[in-house]
Amino acid sequence: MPVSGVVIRCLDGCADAVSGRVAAFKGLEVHGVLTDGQIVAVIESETVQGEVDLVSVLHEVEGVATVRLAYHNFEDVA
Amino acid sequence: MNFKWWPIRRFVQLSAVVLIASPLMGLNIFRGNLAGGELFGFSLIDPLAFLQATVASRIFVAPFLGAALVVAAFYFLLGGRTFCAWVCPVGLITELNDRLRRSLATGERRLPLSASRWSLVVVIVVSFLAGVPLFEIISPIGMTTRALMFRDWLTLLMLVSICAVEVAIARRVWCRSLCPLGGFYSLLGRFSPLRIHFSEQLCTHCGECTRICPHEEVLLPSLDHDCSHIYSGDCTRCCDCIDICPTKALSVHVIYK
Amino acid sequence: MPQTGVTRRRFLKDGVLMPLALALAGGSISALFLRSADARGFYLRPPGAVEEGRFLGACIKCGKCAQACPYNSIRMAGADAGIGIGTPHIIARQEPCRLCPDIPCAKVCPSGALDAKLENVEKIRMGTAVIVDRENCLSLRGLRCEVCYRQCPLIDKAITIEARHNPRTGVHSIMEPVVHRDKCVGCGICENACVRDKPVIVVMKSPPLQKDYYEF
Amino acid sequence: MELSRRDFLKASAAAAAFAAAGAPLMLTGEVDAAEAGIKWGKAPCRFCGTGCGVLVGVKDNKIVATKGDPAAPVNRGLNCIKGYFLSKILYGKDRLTKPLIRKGNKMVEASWDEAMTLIAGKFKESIDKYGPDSVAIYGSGQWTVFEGYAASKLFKGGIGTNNIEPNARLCMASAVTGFMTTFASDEPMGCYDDLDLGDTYFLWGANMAECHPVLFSRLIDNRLKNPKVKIIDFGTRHTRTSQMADKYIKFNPQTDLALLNAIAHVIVKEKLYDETFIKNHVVFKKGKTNIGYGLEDKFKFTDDPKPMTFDEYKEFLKEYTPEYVAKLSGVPAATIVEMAHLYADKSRKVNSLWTMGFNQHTRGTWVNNLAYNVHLLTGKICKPGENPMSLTGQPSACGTAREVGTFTHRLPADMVVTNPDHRAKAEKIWGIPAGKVPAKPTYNATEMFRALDRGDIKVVWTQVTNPFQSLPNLNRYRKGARKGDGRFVIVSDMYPTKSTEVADVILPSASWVEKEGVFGNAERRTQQWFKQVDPPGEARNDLWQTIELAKRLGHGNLFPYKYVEKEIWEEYRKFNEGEGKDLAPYEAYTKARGLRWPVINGKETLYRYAEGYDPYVKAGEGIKFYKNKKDGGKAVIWARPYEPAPEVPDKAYPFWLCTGRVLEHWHTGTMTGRVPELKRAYPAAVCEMNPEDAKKLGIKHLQKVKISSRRGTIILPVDLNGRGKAEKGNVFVAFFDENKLINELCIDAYCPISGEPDYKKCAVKVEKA
Repeated sequence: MPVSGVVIRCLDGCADAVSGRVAAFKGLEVHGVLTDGQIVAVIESETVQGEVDLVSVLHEVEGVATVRLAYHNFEDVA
Repeated sequence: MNFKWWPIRRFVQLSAVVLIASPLMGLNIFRGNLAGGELFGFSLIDPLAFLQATVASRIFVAPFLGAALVVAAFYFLLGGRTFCAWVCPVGLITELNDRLRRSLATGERRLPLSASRWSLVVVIVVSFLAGVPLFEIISPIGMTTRALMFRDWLTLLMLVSICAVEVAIARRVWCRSLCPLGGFYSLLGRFSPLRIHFSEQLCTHCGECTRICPHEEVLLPSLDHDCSHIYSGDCTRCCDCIDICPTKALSVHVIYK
Repeated sequence: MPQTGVTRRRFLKDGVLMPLALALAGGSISALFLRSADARGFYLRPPGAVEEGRFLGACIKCGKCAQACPYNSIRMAGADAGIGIGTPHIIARQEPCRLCPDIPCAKVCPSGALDAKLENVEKIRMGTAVIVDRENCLSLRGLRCEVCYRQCPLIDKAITIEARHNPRTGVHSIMEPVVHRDKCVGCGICENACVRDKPVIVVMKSPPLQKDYYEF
Repeated sequence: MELSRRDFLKASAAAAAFAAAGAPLMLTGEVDAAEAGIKWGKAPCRFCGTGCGVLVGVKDNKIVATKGDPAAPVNRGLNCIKGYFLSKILYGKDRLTKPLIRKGNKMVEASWDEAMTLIAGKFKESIDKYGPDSVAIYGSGQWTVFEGYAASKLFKGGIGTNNIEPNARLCMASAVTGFMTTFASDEPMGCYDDLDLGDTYFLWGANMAECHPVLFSRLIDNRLKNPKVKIIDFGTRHTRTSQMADKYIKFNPQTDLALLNAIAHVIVKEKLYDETFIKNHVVFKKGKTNIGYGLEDKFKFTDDPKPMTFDEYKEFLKEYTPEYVAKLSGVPAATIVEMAHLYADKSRKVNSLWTMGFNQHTRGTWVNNLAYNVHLLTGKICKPGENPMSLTGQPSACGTAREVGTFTHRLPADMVVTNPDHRAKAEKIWGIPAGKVPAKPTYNATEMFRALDRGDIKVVWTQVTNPFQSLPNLNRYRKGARKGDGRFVIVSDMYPTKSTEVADVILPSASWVEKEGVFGNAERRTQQWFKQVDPPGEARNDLWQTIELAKRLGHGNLFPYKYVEKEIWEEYRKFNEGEGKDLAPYEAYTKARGLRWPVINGKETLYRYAEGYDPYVKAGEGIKFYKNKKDGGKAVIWARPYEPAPEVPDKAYPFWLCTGRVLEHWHTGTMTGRVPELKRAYPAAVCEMNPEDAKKLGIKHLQKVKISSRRGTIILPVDLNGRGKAEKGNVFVAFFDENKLINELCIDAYCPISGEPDYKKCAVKVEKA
């Protein structure tokens, strides 16, 4: 079950709003909101594809500029 | 009629210096120095350097010995310490330096010639015990030649200090009494067929020869006891005595038997 | 040969005092030098040099090896080398050994201090390269340097690259240059090429692998 | 147990994410670091096309420190060794600080006013006497977007000539024409994330390990994490990349054309292709064959595309059987089949990466097309982790040369001067009379310097590049520049170079963070930086230089700016809006560590043409190559045959010569050569040769050899066991060394479609020197 750390960069002033929105996603935990409007979060999913999908969904969230993968763990914890 | 040895000798001495420095001028005649050299690709080794290196390292290289024997034989035939008067650059420098000393009239003290033989013994023994070629480490000859080869002028300090000592304290002390290489060649010289001949009939005992001779002790047996030849191995065959003798009482002889 | 008083006195002086004086002088000089060169630090000797102790004994300081080096890598040590004064050595940081295929320096050595029979440069053992300062090695920090590796004349033999995950960035790998002692000839090219002010990879005394052909 | 393990994984994930986010304070790039009063700012690296981010530490108007930018997505705080010494390129001892004017044989210091008056005078004189096409400007992929845009606007919109070219023509042009012919839009669909997400990587003529060091370490890390990852290196030289690849496949130069067709052949024959993808997204075409090599002056070529059916395409592929191509290429038939299967393996995410091996190729456009063919046949494209990507060699080959379109035939945003609508749009945005922009392209880079040699071009201004070291068949063009009789060469540079040697006027230029700029890297990432230190002496920004000339030529009205950079940006954006190349407002870039276009409402695009990523693709369309309107939004599979190289080894010149780069140096070494550490690390060029060939010629390792072609001769030490190992019958020489101009030997033959010369193949002989 893959685990990834992602950095979500938000449009100006949207950081808090966004963190609220994305916190709702299943398999996503917000670990922190940086002063410069970046959100650090951890996502987990059944499959790598699942994660990639989740990331692409994040892109769609209003106020999100970019989503970057910072850490990726493929190893299966099952 | 008015033949003189010294210009020839000076020429030989200088050519030795030039040869050693020649690689820097891009010439490919001579490689190495007086401890170990290569003339037209023909390897030449200082016999004493061979002795030290071999006893120190316990490494034996046949061609190394061969080259050393060639040189030993060469100097044996030409009178042993001939090396000192005709080839050694240190000899050249100290010889010129001695003129300075004369003009200052200082450093009249003399150490006995035989000392050089003792220092030879010390060198061989220490080399064997310490496992390092003692003389090659401190040799002003090596330092001077390397200075010529690699423009490493700092090592000339050794030579300078020797000159200083000789001017101030004891004349020609290095060549006369300390240089183990001189000591080594004096052993060869003792049996060398090439000798200076002394004719008591012609001698007027004017003493010019003893004044010019760097190792004047070697003349005494002849002057005091009319020996027909200079027997001492410490005679460098520099031929200055011949040049200076007003009555031609001295000459070069080759002895057979 | 008649003996006169003069000569007897001289004989006494020469025969007894001089030897003593000289023995003292010689003894003290040698005592001064009687230490292994290691005590004065490691000297990178030319290719084919026998074990340091023996080398110091065998080298007659004729300088032919230095004259034979086309890159002027070989220098004759100064007085600071103590016992090793006048012996040939290589300062890798200034000019390392470029490993000429025909090893001209060893060829000309008369005394066996350098093994003139040496043919294969890969058999040379001057020393062994070691990354002495891992903290300051840029490759180990994850930067793409590896200059020592790419400049190594025995690339992929003496130095290889071992990649591992770089947890700091999470998506890059650390490409670590690894020296293999059994292959490294100690030419010092890596030490020479290292981009840090103080080279983090340097040639050190290698474990005595080299056989000595001229044993009595 | 399980739980705690997950928690640990999450914790490390979060930690890494925080690290990647970087120190928040630095993100504005303008905040004083509390200690030491060092002011930190962000900038992209000045060297290759990877586009690593660096943090620049400034104190007392001098750069005192640089470090990899942990917040930069491309490199996350890492650099290669060139990047590590980045700041030192500004502080070489012989930095040019005053304009120099040639007086007889020596260059004499002059004031900017004297120099610019002289230059403007020469331009006027030449334009009056011989018309606008007698003056030219030659820049590069190292131009900032602003510099390139201003030059293009002045020459195309002001002076009224298409005599503008970047050295990207020598480096990227084939990738451009490849993209344009296949997708009708320049630049890749994918991005660097593919390096993390894919599992199968085909490298074609790319020495990533040395030329894209940070990306390579990313690729290798992917393999470390995922055992499935395979890296296949196709090449004509065994490189550090080959060394680390899972499989190195050597082929005879020029046969990459045949190999790719053979791979397509197998895929088609064994029906491994993606039927539905082809039906929905692909059309087939063929173009002219036997198209020549551009060896003769004033060479012209226009392709004549004819549509064909899938069956006709299959027919075309028939002759490229693995057996036939095996003979041609030296690659075993079995290997070819194996590679085809790997490409087509449905369970694999396949990427192709290439650089100069493809682009510097007399059939560069074709071989680019052929690479896309395989991806289009298998439908492995426009998806995370499976894309074809051409890597670039210059920091803004994409951002400036390709996006601003500083080529003779180009206008910004994929537009071309031959298209009346495009010209009209440009004229409108530039606010110049209709019909001002000439409709006919003039010279590509090589032809430009041929024209200078012939005297058709009198005045040429080169900025931020070094053509008189980097051109092929160098001897002709170096001589040509000094032929006199009206010829006037202006060189703007930061250091004396091989080009300043032939200059009549040398202008001292500001570089990198001595000016404000924008670069665009290979993954469509646009990165901005602010000026952070003053240039030395009287050195000036190339942008200022160009505008100064404009003013003196009476075109000052084209540049009515106050905050020049920002206003140029906003003007430039107008070209891209709605063209699938949208860019964000300037402010966005001052904050972000670059954004990948198209950027729409502040959102960047990771994968072009892909639904869910590219806003231009409507819901339900899946994948749409919307830029290729004339083919109904489909990509083109081209039937491109194998054709031999113009010059192949023979009795007199028995070896292939290939040229390239080393990690320690960049381009012509004018910057890295000023960094003592890099110089020490790799002092001079060597001739890589195969030991067996050397043995035959009795050449020993490190021995000096004379290597000569029909065009020139140089003497180099031979390297039989270096970082690169030449295959039998090949030799390799790096081109950075200004004391060993290997380009004098290279043939100035180019791809008729892209106009890009082939630096990788010409015939030479090697003798003992």
